This record gives sequence, structure tokens and C-alpha cells, in this order.
Amino acid sequence: TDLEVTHWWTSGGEAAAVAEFAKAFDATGHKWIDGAIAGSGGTARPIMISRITGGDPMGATQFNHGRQAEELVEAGLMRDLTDIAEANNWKEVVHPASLLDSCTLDGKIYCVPVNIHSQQWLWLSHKAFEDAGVPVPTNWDEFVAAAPKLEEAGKIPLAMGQQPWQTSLAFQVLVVALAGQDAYNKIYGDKDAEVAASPELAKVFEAADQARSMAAKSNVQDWNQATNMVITGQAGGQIMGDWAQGEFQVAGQVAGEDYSCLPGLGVNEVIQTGGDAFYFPVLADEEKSAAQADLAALMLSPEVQVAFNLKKGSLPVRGDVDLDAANDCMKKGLDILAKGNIIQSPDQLMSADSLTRVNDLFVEFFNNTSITAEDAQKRFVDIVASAD
Amino acid sequence: MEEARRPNQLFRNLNAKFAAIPMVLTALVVFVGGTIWTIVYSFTDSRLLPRENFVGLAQYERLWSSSKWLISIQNLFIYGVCLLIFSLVIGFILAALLDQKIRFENTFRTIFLYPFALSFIVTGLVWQWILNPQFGIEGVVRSWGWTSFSFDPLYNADIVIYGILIAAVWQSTGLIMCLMLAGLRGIDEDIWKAARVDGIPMWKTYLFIVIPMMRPVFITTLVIIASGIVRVYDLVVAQTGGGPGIASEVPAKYVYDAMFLSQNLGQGFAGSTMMLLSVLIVLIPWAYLEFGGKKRG
Amino acid sequence: MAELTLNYAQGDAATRADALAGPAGPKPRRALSRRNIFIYGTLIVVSMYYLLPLYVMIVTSLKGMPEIRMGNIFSPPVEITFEPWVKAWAQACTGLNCEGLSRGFWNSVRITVPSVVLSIAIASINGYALANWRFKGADIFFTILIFGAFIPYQVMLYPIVILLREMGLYGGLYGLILVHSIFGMPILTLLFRNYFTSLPEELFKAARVDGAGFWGIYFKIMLPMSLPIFVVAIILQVTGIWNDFLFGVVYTRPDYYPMTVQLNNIVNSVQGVKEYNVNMAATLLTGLVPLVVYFVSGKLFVRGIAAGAVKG
Amino acid sequence: MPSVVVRDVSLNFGSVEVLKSLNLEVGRGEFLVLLGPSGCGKSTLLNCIAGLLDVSQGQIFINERNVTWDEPKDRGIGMVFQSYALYPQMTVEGNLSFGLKNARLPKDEIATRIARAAEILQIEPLLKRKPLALSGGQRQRVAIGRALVRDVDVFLFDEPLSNLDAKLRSELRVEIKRLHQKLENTMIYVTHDQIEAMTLADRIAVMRGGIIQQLDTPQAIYSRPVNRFVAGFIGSPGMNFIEGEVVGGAAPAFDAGGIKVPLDRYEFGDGGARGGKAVFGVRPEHVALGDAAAAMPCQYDVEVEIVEPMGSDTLVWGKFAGQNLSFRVETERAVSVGDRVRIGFDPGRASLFDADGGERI
Amino acid sequence: MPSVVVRDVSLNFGSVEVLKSLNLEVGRGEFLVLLGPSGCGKSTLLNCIAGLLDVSQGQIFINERNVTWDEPKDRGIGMVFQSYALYPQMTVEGNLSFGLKNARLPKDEIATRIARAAEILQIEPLLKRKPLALSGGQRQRVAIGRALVRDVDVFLFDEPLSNLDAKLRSELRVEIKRLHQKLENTMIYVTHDQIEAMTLADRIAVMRGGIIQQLDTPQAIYSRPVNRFVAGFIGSPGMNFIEGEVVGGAAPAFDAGGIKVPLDRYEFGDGGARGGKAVFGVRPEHVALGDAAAAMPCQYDVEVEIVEPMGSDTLVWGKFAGQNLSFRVETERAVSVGDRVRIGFDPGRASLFDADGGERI
Ligand SMILES: Nc1ncnc2c1ncn2[C@@H]1O[C@H](COP(=O)(O)OP(=O)(O)OP(=O)(O)O)[C@@H](O)[C@H]1O
Ligand SMILES: Nc1ncnc2c1ncn2[C@@H]1O[C@H](COP(=O)(O)OP(=O)(O)OP(=O)(O)O)[C@@H](O)[C@H]1O
Ligand SMILES: [Mg+2]
Ligand SMILES: [Mg+2]
Repeated sequence: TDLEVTHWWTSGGEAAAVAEFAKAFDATGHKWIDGAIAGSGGTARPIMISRITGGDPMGATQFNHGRQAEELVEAGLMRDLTDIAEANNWKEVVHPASLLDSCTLDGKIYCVPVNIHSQQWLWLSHKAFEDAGVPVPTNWDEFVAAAPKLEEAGKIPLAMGQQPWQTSLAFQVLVVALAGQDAYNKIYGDKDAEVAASPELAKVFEAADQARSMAAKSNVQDWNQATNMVITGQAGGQIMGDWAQGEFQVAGQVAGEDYSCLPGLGVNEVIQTGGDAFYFPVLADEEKSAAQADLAALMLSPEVQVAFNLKKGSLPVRGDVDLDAANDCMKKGLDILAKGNIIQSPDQLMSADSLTRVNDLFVEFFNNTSITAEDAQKRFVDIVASAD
Repeated sequence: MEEARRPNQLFRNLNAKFAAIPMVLTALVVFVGGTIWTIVYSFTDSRLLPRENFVGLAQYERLWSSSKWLISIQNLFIYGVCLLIFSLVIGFILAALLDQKIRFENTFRTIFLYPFALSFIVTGLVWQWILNPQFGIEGVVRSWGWTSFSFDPLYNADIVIYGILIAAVWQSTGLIMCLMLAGLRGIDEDIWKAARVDGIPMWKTYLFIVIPMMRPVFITTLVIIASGIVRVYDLVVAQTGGGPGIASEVPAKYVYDAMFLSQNLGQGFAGSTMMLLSVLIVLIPWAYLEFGGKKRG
Repeated sequence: MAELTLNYAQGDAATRADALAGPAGPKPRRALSRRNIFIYGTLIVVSMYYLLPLYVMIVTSLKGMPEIRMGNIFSPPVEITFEPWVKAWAQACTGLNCEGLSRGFWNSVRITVPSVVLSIAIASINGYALANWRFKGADIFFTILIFGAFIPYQVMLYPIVILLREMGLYGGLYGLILVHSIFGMPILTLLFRNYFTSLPEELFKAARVDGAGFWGIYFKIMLPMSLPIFVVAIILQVTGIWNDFLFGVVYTRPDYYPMTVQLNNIVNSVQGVKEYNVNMAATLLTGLVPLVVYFVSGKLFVRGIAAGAVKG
Repeated sequence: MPSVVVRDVSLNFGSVEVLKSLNLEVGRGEFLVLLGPSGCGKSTLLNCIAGLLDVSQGQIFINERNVTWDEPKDRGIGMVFQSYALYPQMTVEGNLSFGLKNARLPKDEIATRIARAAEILQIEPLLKRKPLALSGGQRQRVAIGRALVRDVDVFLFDEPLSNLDAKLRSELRVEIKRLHQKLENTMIYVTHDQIEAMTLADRIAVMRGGIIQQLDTPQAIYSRPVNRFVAGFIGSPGMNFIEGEVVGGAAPAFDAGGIKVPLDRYEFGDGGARGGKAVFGVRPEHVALGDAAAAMPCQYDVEVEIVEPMGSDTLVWGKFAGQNLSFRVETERAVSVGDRVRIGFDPGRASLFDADGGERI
Repeated sequence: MPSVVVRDVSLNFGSVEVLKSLNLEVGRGEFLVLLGPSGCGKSTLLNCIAGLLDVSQGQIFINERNVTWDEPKDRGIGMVFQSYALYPQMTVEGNLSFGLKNARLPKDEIATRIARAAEILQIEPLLKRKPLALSGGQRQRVAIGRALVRDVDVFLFDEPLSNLDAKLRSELRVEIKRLHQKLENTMIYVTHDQIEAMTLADRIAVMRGGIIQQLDTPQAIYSRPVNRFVAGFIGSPGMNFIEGEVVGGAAPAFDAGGIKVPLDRYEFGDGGARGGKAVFGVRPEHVALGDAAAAMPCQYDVEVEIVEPMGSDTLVWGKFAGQNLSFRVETERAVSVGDRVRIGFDPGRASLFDADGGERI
């Protein structure tokens, strides 16, 4: 049976990873119809939502799991996967368990988490630091300290794509890494405005201020172009999620030799457990429904998880898979995961609406040097106070 | 003499009425219906899906306290005014030049018009590239040795909207020029002769006589440009995605992002409603002048 | 000119001969007069602004990636390669599909042709009804329609999703064709209305006396006379629909995705370095159809605009 | 047995009343001309009769059938327009046959009718051409042909000759006259050229502002116009108007700045010879000069100011009681500017109008 | 001392030769009318004189100055257009003063000139209005005013009255005539209306196909046209043309289908009375009826076919030698269709043309 799957994974590493899903699915006798929409979730999501609400849903669709699809589920447009989950014992295998929680509404499971994406990484180019004659930093503060040297050597200290989501990502990372896990949970989870106004957060905003001056000369658009600057040694480092790993791999670089990665910016070694999930809209066609069930089960099967996540550079959602092939950075991630130093992603904690406002603020701050760190924090407090 | 019964008015011109059904339906269902629907739901707190949970003016309060929206409005204003002025002025000057009985008129006209055939995605992409400081004009000039040269409108938040304008002017003046050219060709030949006999210099003839005579052309042109301005979206997305930061946000993008990115339909609808309102404010006086004036005249 | 003054009173043959030596025939015009330099100079400079992007696109699409990375975008290709074109057309990948633009081309044709035909058919009939068969309320609907021209597409996205869903047309080709017809209607109707208004009303009256009805007059009298405005409408619609991305992607499923969606995918799926040459080739390929339509019918376009847009 | 009856017809465009409760009867076979200045509603009236405009009030009968609500094609009329209104993309033959094909007439019937019309109008050699390849006069002939083939009783002409030059105009005028004599059907003809009206009409309806001012034979309108407007509109060169006063009484006279014109030979209307301000109208061709003047009841001396030779005769302008007066003399008679000449006219052929309303006294 | 001289002027539009080596001299203070059918090159010639078109060959002198290469504004001409060509968004005053302001005339000079022009043309009350709020006649007056304020020696008119209706046309015609008498400057006036030409002109140049056919006083053109084209173009109603043969010899005569017209009173041209096919032309007003006919050298009986009353007189159509013949009778004389009447004319006032070339014999 043909099943159309929409997603926005179109970059090199991503596409290779998707191919793993497709290969496995085709092997079951079904056919994966690829509905890739390039750009980002921002371009693709409206199309997916329109299709689902317009009554012409696809067979399966990617969303960031969390609250993005909440209302579609509430409206009864998404298929209940509880039976499949029980049959395959997802409750046991999915690790950390919080991943499945975000797929659960009123006790029913509606999505398949496929990977864990952690954003809290600082990627560093060994070549750049060699050229500048400074040792490769091991945490954020050293990185900041090394920045002037890098600049002298004609490098851009911090690579940063112009797309707004990259800026806001960097900011969230700074919050978690510099203010700590508790503050993060209080702010994003409990919407605690007092914490948002605290001196810890002030430090975060100062760091963001430094970040923006370090990235001032970076003028590429896409995240992978920024990554490419790190790969080629034009830039010292980049704050980016673990998917950047895929790019290093495609470029044939070796972790620890050509580049290093600092989870939690080397300050607070936490990673977030957000990631991508697949949702399955309700379909009338019996055969397709059956195919949906097959695909859902297949996505969580150990082999597919390994194959997929290796290509994607993300962490598998099963605790029980064997990742010998994993590289240095991935292993660091797995370690942290095992230690339980995990946080939920903002998507899971905050409504898309409030999150957009927070992100907009970061983006505005980052690009408008006339906004001081104090101003930005004040506005941040206001947003957190009214968030849901 | 026999008397004839007056036929039912409803059935007169039945075919004409029948033929107008698509238009009537479009006007009523899509434009009016869609507008009303949008306005109604702008008073709700609809998120991903529309729902009838009315919250009064909350969405509007939030809209007007959002700096992103304010920047959008400001950008639209700058963009609109500049595009209007530039495309009208350039379009008219080009049309006037082409109207001088020159050689290669067809070639020049085609050159000016071809960008109109390209989509905004294409336009945005090409200009993004030409304006890219690394590869584009800035890079090239610097490679010539003028290393302090700086021309990076798309990467400088203060002037990014003008960078977008460069592409917009490039894309839209061709059509404006065509409209103006058509208008110029419609001017009575004798007016030109009269002005020459009166010894009025060419530029004065254009400025004081011809342009005022082209009122209908300017109105049509204005409608076309203005409708394009309000809807500007693709160009911004293709060139900057609203960046750097939110420096090049425009209302249409705000609305789109609100509806689909932040999944807050109510907010998006509130933005839409404000846009529609501004369109109405511009259009109603115009419609009054155009249609109301004629009946009296 | 004083020395050229004639004096007929003297009737002197010598003065007459003098006079004959004066200016005669056409006023001599230097090819490089200041006026010409100004006109052609301006036109050429402006042409450069307009041609620059096209030049960059063509030149870049013929370069290899290494050359792009090194050189400047304005320098002509050292080594001409058509590989980017081939790649853009047939090999570029989006997700799992590596068929390049070719996948979308026929979809674009399938979408554009019926949409253009339908939207022009509807709009021309509307324009005709509005211009010649004014019925009560016609002006109101027309005003609403013009208002519709200003509504940002994004705003109407959602209501139309609902509309199409209720009509059961969502996701198919017909729904998309309908959407294109709806959004083409305002400007096209305006053009057609103005054009038909500019045709002599007596023609219409004569046809009515001759017993032709609404459709008879439309098909036999009006249509054969409206070539210029049809050309304008076709150009506008072909350009608009061919270049459309938003509707194509929102209102159909992937089987029908037009070329622009592929273009967007190629351009936006960055794999490491942006392959500018492929992007430019893809861009040119996508723009080719409207460009050809333009070059072929440019002259009629101005004429049609003159007839349809300027009057009224 | 009237052929066309217009009863109490009014027509408004929005709030503008273009036709005001208008009545008109046209006899069978009559040639009626609607004459009036631009914008007086002539075309509007014609369009109402043709059914191209819906009347706001009133009724229209054609051949004793109430056609007020009928479609144009069902009214039994043919119409000819000023701009010819030929279908540009069809040949002459196509133009002629279009209406017949619409009426689903048999092929041979169509052919016969076209052949007949083409013969009458002498456009046989043009049948295969398109209108663009015809001269103005030929086009108008084809337009007439298009009405002709419809084989109707009533022909409506809306300024058919206005777009032609003077020479063609007078030629086609004669042709239309011949056509009418041959076909003997009813014709309603709109023009603002009074020469056309005078030469063609059995009766003329002079219109102004949507109201028929006078409906009468050309001769009656020429010699006894009901008001100053009609008097001025008819006749070329136009009637001379002299302002002054009527002195009533037993020997009524017209007093213009001291110069007295006896009115004993003037036929007063119903109101009789009231005194008061009035306008005295006399046509240039009724002012005699020289010997002929001597035979006239009134004689005056005037100084020649302008001489306008028109070929066949000459129009001379002078001052009478300080006001412009023109008169027509034969070309042979040498009159030059500055001459003092003796003129004479017969008040019995003149007209007197009220100074205010302009009504004939 | 000619005011305007056109010497050997040719003009081509691409390969079309519109003016063919044309020569023309216009005397100071003369009123010259260029008359001809549409498309004959009248406007083109006028535009050449005005400097609005570059001549292809030849020279143009105005006031004895070679202006062939001068700009229009430097030629000392004023021009009035058929379509008025008023600047629509300026008031009448603005229209009049715009050119003067551009010439940087002092303010009070401008005011004086406008006041004078407005007085002459009686447009003082209109000065503050815009052209759209004026009637056709008023507009044309303003257009004339615009030429007037330029204070030039030569006025060029391009069919200034064609867009006006018949009545206004004849009124304004008189005004232009008065204006010329008052200003006494040179006027070149284009028209295709022969009545205008006859009444206004000191001399008429009849053009066809870019060539001046005849340049003479109206009277001469009327009575001795050099060819059939001129004869047919001048005079309204037009000249009657009877085809037949000239029988030469001692007693030359014209033979039309057996009916003989003696030509002993006819003044032959240089070629004398050659025999051969010819066309005999006689004007309707030179054909007499009844008693007057009896006094004429030639008399014939004709049957009346059409009667066209024109108010002042009546045009009657009959057949002469099987060909149409019209003649003018006074309105008083009752003539009706079908009557047989006796007509007479004087061959001495007729014209004879070559059947082929159309030249006067
Ligand atoms: N469609 C219309 N809407 C409003 N007013 C109109 C319309 N058609 C005509 N009129 C007005 O009606 C009046 C009479 O017009 P009509 O065309 O009958 O005049 P006319 O006598 O035929 O003039 P002309 O000699 O110029 O043809 C005019 O004042 C005109 O402005
Ligand atoms: N710009 C032009 N290009 C080519 N041919 C032209 C142009 N202007 C005029 N002609 C041609 O020159 C000839 C003379 O034109 P012109 O306007 O002088 O005629 P006219 O005597 O003024 O006619 P009308 O009485 O219609 O005004 C016409 O045959 C016309 O087709
Ligand atoms: Mg009319
Ligand atoms: Mg002309």
C-alpha cells in the first residue's frame, strides 16, 4: 500500500536518514511516498495542517513532538496509536519515558517519537583555533575569552545563520547551560516570572549580548552554511543542535580530531529530550490504516532506530539499542542521557504561541544592538508572566 | 391595441445573471464571506483550529503591543511609500523615454518587462545572491581593492527593507512602464503639438500637462501597485525570511506566522483584520470618487 | 539667421539664390545629439540594472562549484558546464526524490493550462456582463471584487481550506484550478470590463437588434474582437499561475505539486554548501515558460494594456 | 393607422430625466425625423423604440402591438447607427446574414434577401470584403443593408450620415430618400443636421431637453416655428433675431431701438398682439435687396460688414438697429464691405417671439 | 510681399509620399483655405509650416525668414487644432498664459494680452473655468485665444470647426471672419467643408493626394474649376455631371445619348474644342425652371423624381439623358414627384471636362 509521508528533512544528513525509514518500510511490501517540503518546519507545517484540516490528510506526518499537534489530536483528526503501542510495548522501550508522555493525551498515545534531538551543543573547529593560536576551549567562558584572538586571525568567533530559529535556539541553550536546569524548568514549565527576573538570568542575557557581538560578522542564512563555516575553519564555533553532527560526518570529519562538541556549552551538561515524532492522521481507507500501523511499529523497531539515528546524528529513543557505531559526540550524549541529566524541550513545555513570543524577543534582541540586556530581560519577564 | 403584460423583472437578462453567478459567488462567498469569517474569528482565542471562544479585543491588544507587528507595519509603510514612488517615477520616466520614437523600442521594453515574468521566489533568490556581501556586489568591489566598501542591505537591520525594495522595484517597474506607455500613447497627439507651438519645454509638458491627463492610468496603476504592496510576502521570505532578526517583517508574514507557526489563528486573524481595514480605508474613498462621481457627472 | 533674410521686394535673382542656399530639407540631426545621448544613455544604464540578475543567473548556472567559490559572480565562466542544468532538471534531490524539476514540470502544465483557460473564461464573461448587461447590483459585486484584489492570499488561506473541504474539492487538481480562478478574477474582470466598455456600444446594440442573445453576442461579436486583451490576460495568468507556490503546495497533494515547489525544495534544501549553479539553473528553467510567453507576445501586451487597463 | 406609437414615455438615468412623458405617433410609411441639439434625448428615444433601453414609464406600440416589454429582435425594427457598428471580423455578407441566421431562416431565403439588399444598395462587389476594407460611405450602405435584410416595417436611423464628409453626406441622403420611396416603410431618422431633416422628412419632431417642441411638416416648421428655439435651429444660415418691443393696439408694430416695423401683415397667434418685450425673427433668404427690396412692405438702409460668398449665393452681414442682420443675395450681385444698401422684408413671413419664454406670439 | 512661402516641399512617411514638391505663397494678411478630402495631406502641410513635422525636402519661409529648421515656437505662428487640444487641468486663463509664462514675459504684459484676447473672443466670464466645464464652441474660442495671445503674424487653423454641430459651426465661422478682418494677419485654414472654404477664404487651395489642384479665389474655383475633381468638390449641392461626347468643329456641341447641347457660348480652354468623350458639368443653381428657363439658351423637359425641400429653397432631382440631374428652385414653387417640368441652362456657365483625365476642356 502506498503511504504518503510528509516531513521537512531535506538537508544531506536528514535525507539520508529518511531514506532509512523508506527502505525499511518498502521492505515490508508497502510503498513510501515521499512528501518532502524543504525550508523548515515553518514552511512545511502550514501545509500539513491545511491538508489535515482540509480533509485530504497524508498517511503520516512529521511534527516536533510536544504541543504542536495538540489541537489536531483534540479535534479527533489524529489516529489513536494506543493499541500499537501496547502491542509493541512502547511504554517499556521508550527511554526516557517523558518522550512518550508528550505523545499522550488523556491516556492515549497519538505519536511515534523517532529520535531525541538535543540542542545544547557548542561545535568547535579545531582548525580555527589552531590558526588563531589558542587552545580549543572546553567551555563557554573559555570560548568567549578566545574570541578576540579568533577575530584577530580573521575568523568569525561564533557562526550563526540569519534564520530566526537559530538565534532563538542559541538563546534557549544559553538559558539552560548558564542558568541551570532548575531555572529552565521554572521559567518554561512553571512560567515563573520571578526566576525570569533573577540575576542568573541577567547573566544569560549578558552572555547573549556577547554572543551577538561575536556573531556580528556572520552573514549566512542557513544553519548548515554556518556549520560549514565551522567545518572549513572560517568560524570558531557554532551553537547548534546535534543534527549538525550529520554535516560534519558528510564532510568526512572526525569528532575529537577535526572538531569537538561541548554538550550544555561545557557548563551544565544537560540535554533536552525533544525531538521529532510522527503523527498518523485518521484515514478512511482500511488498507492505508493497516499500513500506518506497520509504519508506526517499524519506526520504533531497534534496527530502524539505529540506522536512522546514525544517519541523522540524533539519539535513539530506545534505551535498549546497541550503538557501537556511534562517534565521540554521540557517546557523550548517550552518557548524559544515561545519567538522566535531561530536560524537556520548550515545545513540550510551552504553547507554540508563547514560545513564538519568547523566540521573537530573542531574535529581536540578537539583531538589534540598541536593545540592552536589561531591557530584553524586562520584556522576557513580561512574556513569561503571561505565557501559557 | 392590445396590452402587454410586464414580464417578471427577475427573469429579464436571465443569461446575464446566470453568467454572473461565478462572480457573485466569488464576491459573496469568498471575499465577503471569508472576510467576515476572518473578522469574527479574530475575536476568539482560536489556536491551531478555529473555535468559538470569544475573548473580545484581547487579540488586538496583544497585536498592537507586539513589537514584531509594529515593525511590520512600519516596514510596510516604508516599503509601500518607497515602492509607490520609485516604481511610478521610474516606470513613468522609462515609458517617457521609450515614447520618444526611439530605435530598439521593443528590445528595451522587453528588457524592462521580463522580470515581471519571474516569480518572487526567483527574484528574491537572485537578489539575495547579488546582495550577498561575500559573493555579490560588496565582495566584488572589495576584490577590486576597495576593501572598506560596504553594501550589504540584506544583512543590515537598519536598511534591510530598502534591500528588499531593490528587488521589488526590479520586478514591478516593467509592468508599470507598460501601463504608462499605454497611457502616453493614448494622449491626443494635438496636445503635444499645441505645447510645442507654445514653446513649452518637453519636461514641463510632461509634468504639467501630460501627467495630469493620465489620471485614469495612474489610478489603475495605483490599484495594481497598492494591491501588490499590501500582499508582499514571498519576496521577503525568499530574500531574508524576515531577518536579520525581525527587521524585515511585514504584516502578511506576521499573519502567516501567527496562524501557522505560532499556531495562534486568532492572532493571525486579528492581524488580517487590521490589514483589511487599512485596505478599506484606502479603497472606500477611491471607490466613492470613481463610481459615486460618475453617476453625478 | 539675419543673413538669410529674403527680400522679395527687390525681386533680385541674386538674393533669391542666396535664400535657396539657406536651410532646406529636413533639419540635420546628429546621431550623437545631447538628447540622444541622454535617452539612450539612460536606457542602457537602466537596462543594465534589469539585465544584471539575468546575466548573473546565466553565468552562474554555467559555472562549476569550485569556480563559483573562488571567483566573483559577475565574471564569465572560464569553463562552461551544462551539468548544473542537467542536475537541476533531472537529478537534484528533495528528500528522497532525485528527479529534479522534471517532476514538477508536467504538473505545472496540468495546473496552468486549465486554470488559465477557466479563469479567463469566467473573467471575460464577467467583464462582458458588467460592461454590456448592467444589472442591478452589478457595481456592488464589482467593487467587492476589486476589494478582493487587495486581500493578502495568506489571509484567505484558511477560509478557502474550509470552503474547499465543504465542496469536497480539497487536495485535487480541480480545487486548485478553482482557487486560481478565484484569485485571478478581480484584476482580470477589471481588465475585461474596461476593454469591453471601450468597444463601441452600438456594436452591441446592433447585435441585439439582430437577435443575438447574451451568449450569441459574446461568442460571435465580442470574442473575435478581444484578441489584445486576451493576450494580456493570458500573459498575466500564465505568469501568475506558473509562478505560484503557495496555493500549489497548500491545496494539492504531492502528486500535483507544481514546478515551483520543486524549485523551492531544490533551493532550500541545502546540502553542505549551497549549489548556486544548480539553483540558478533551476531558477532559469522554472522561469522559462513565462519568459517565452513574454518574448513571443510582448508587442500585443502593450496594445492590450492600452485597450484594457488604461481606459475606464 | 399609426405604425409606431410612443405613449407617455419617460426615461430616467438615475436621477436625470432624459425623456419627459413623451408622446409621438408615426404613420405607416411616414418618414419622421427627430431633430435637436446634442444631448436632447434623440438617441435615447430611438433606443426606447428599438427596445435597447427599458422605458421608465409609458408604452410603445409598433404596428398596433404593445412591444413595451419585447426584445429588440421581436419588434419588427431595423436599426442603423452613426458609427455603422459593423461586425469587424465578419465579411459584408456575414454582417448581413448574422441577424437572419440568428432567426434561423432557411439558407436560400437568406441568400435571396442578401442578394436583394445588395442590389438595392449596389454593394454586390463588396460582399466578400471586411468592413475595414470599405470606405465610410460603403460602410454605411452595408449598415443600411443589414437593416434592410431584416424585412421589417420600421427603420430606425441614428444619425447615419454624421460620420461622413459633406459630399458623401449629400449623396447618401438622396439614396436614403430614394430607398424610402421604393420601400415605402416607416422610417424614424435621428439627426442634428437641419438640412438633412428638411430634405428627408415627411414630418419633423424638433426636440429639446427630452421634450418635443414642435412636430410638423418641414415647411410648417420652417415658416411658422412655435418658438425661438425651433426658429433658430431650423434654416441655414440661421434666422436673424432682432430684440425690441411690440407696440400693441390697432396698428401693432415692432420697435427696435427706434426703428419701427409695422406688424399689420403679421398673423398673430391666439394671444393676439400683446405689447411688451419681444424678438423679431426674419430669415436671411426673406430679406430682399435692391429692386426686390423695393417691392417689400418694409425697407431700411444697412451698412455691409461681412460678405460670405457661398458659391451659389452670398451671405451678407450688416447691422440693423445695432444688431446683426444677415441676408442672402445672388452671387452675381457685387456687394462689398462698407457699402450702404437698401434692404426690404415682408413682416408677414417673419416670426415674433416672446422675449422671455421664446414662444411665438 | 508674401507672408508664408512654401517652396518645393516634399514629405515622406517612410515610403509614402504625402506631399509632392509643393509650392505655395500666402500674402500678408491673406486668408488662405486648404481644402480637400480626408487624407489628402492638408494637416501634413500645415504641420510642416508650423514646424511640427520636418520636411523631407524644400524650404519654408515665414515673413521672409527661412524657418525650415526653426522650432515651432520661433516661427511666429499660432495654431488651432480640431480637437481644441486645451490643457484639461488648467483654467482657461492658465491655458492662455502657459505659453507666455514659458517665454518669460512680464506679468503685466501677460495680463494685458489675456485681457485683450478674452475681450476679442468674449470669453471673459470663462477665464476661471476649466475646459471640461465649457461647451464645444467655447472651447474652440479658448483655443483660438491661445493662438491669439502669442501675438503672431501667422495663424494656422486645422479644421477648427469640424467637431462642432452645424449651428455652432456657422456662428463661429462668422466670428473667425470678423477676427480676420480685425487682426488683419495671415491665416491658413484647413477644412474639408467647402462651405467654410467658400465663405472664409480670400483664396482656396484645393488639394488632392498631396498636390494642389487649383489655387484661386473662391469665385474662380466655383465658376471655372480646373478639373472634375475640383468641380465636384466645390458647391453644395454638388455639380451635375452628364457623360457624353463633344462634337467639335465650327459649331461645337455636347452630345449626351442623343440630346445635344450647343457649346457656342462655352469658353474653351487653350486646347480648344477637341472632339471625344467628355463630361458636361452644370451646377444645380444654374439650372432654371419655368419662366426663367425660357430665357436660357438650352431648354429640355425632365420628369421630377425626388423633391428635397431645404427650407430656403428646394432641390429637385430628375433624369437628363438617362443621368441624374438636380436643380434648385425656390420653395414657393410647388413641384411634386412625377411632374414633367421644363428646365433651361446656360452652357456659358457650365464646365466641360475630359472624360479620362478630368481636365477642363
Ligand atoms: N447611459 C447613460 N447614463 C446616464 N446618462 C445618459 C446615458 N446615456 C445618455 N445619457 C444622457 O441622456 C441625455 C440624452 O442623451 P442622447 O444620447 O439621447 O442624446 P442625443 O440627442 O442622441 O445627442 P447626440 O446628438 O449627441 O447623439 C444626455 O444628456 C446624456 O448625457
Ligand atoms: N505619422 C504618419 N505616418 C504615416 N502616414 C501618415 C502619418 N500621418 C499622416 N499620414 C498619412 O498621410 C496622409 C495625409 O494625412 P493628413 O493628416 O495630412 O490628411 P488630412 O488631409 O489632414 O486629412 P483629414 O481631413 O482626415 O484630417 C494620409 O494618407 C495619412 O494616412
Ligand atoms: Mg445620439
Ligand atoms: Mg487633418
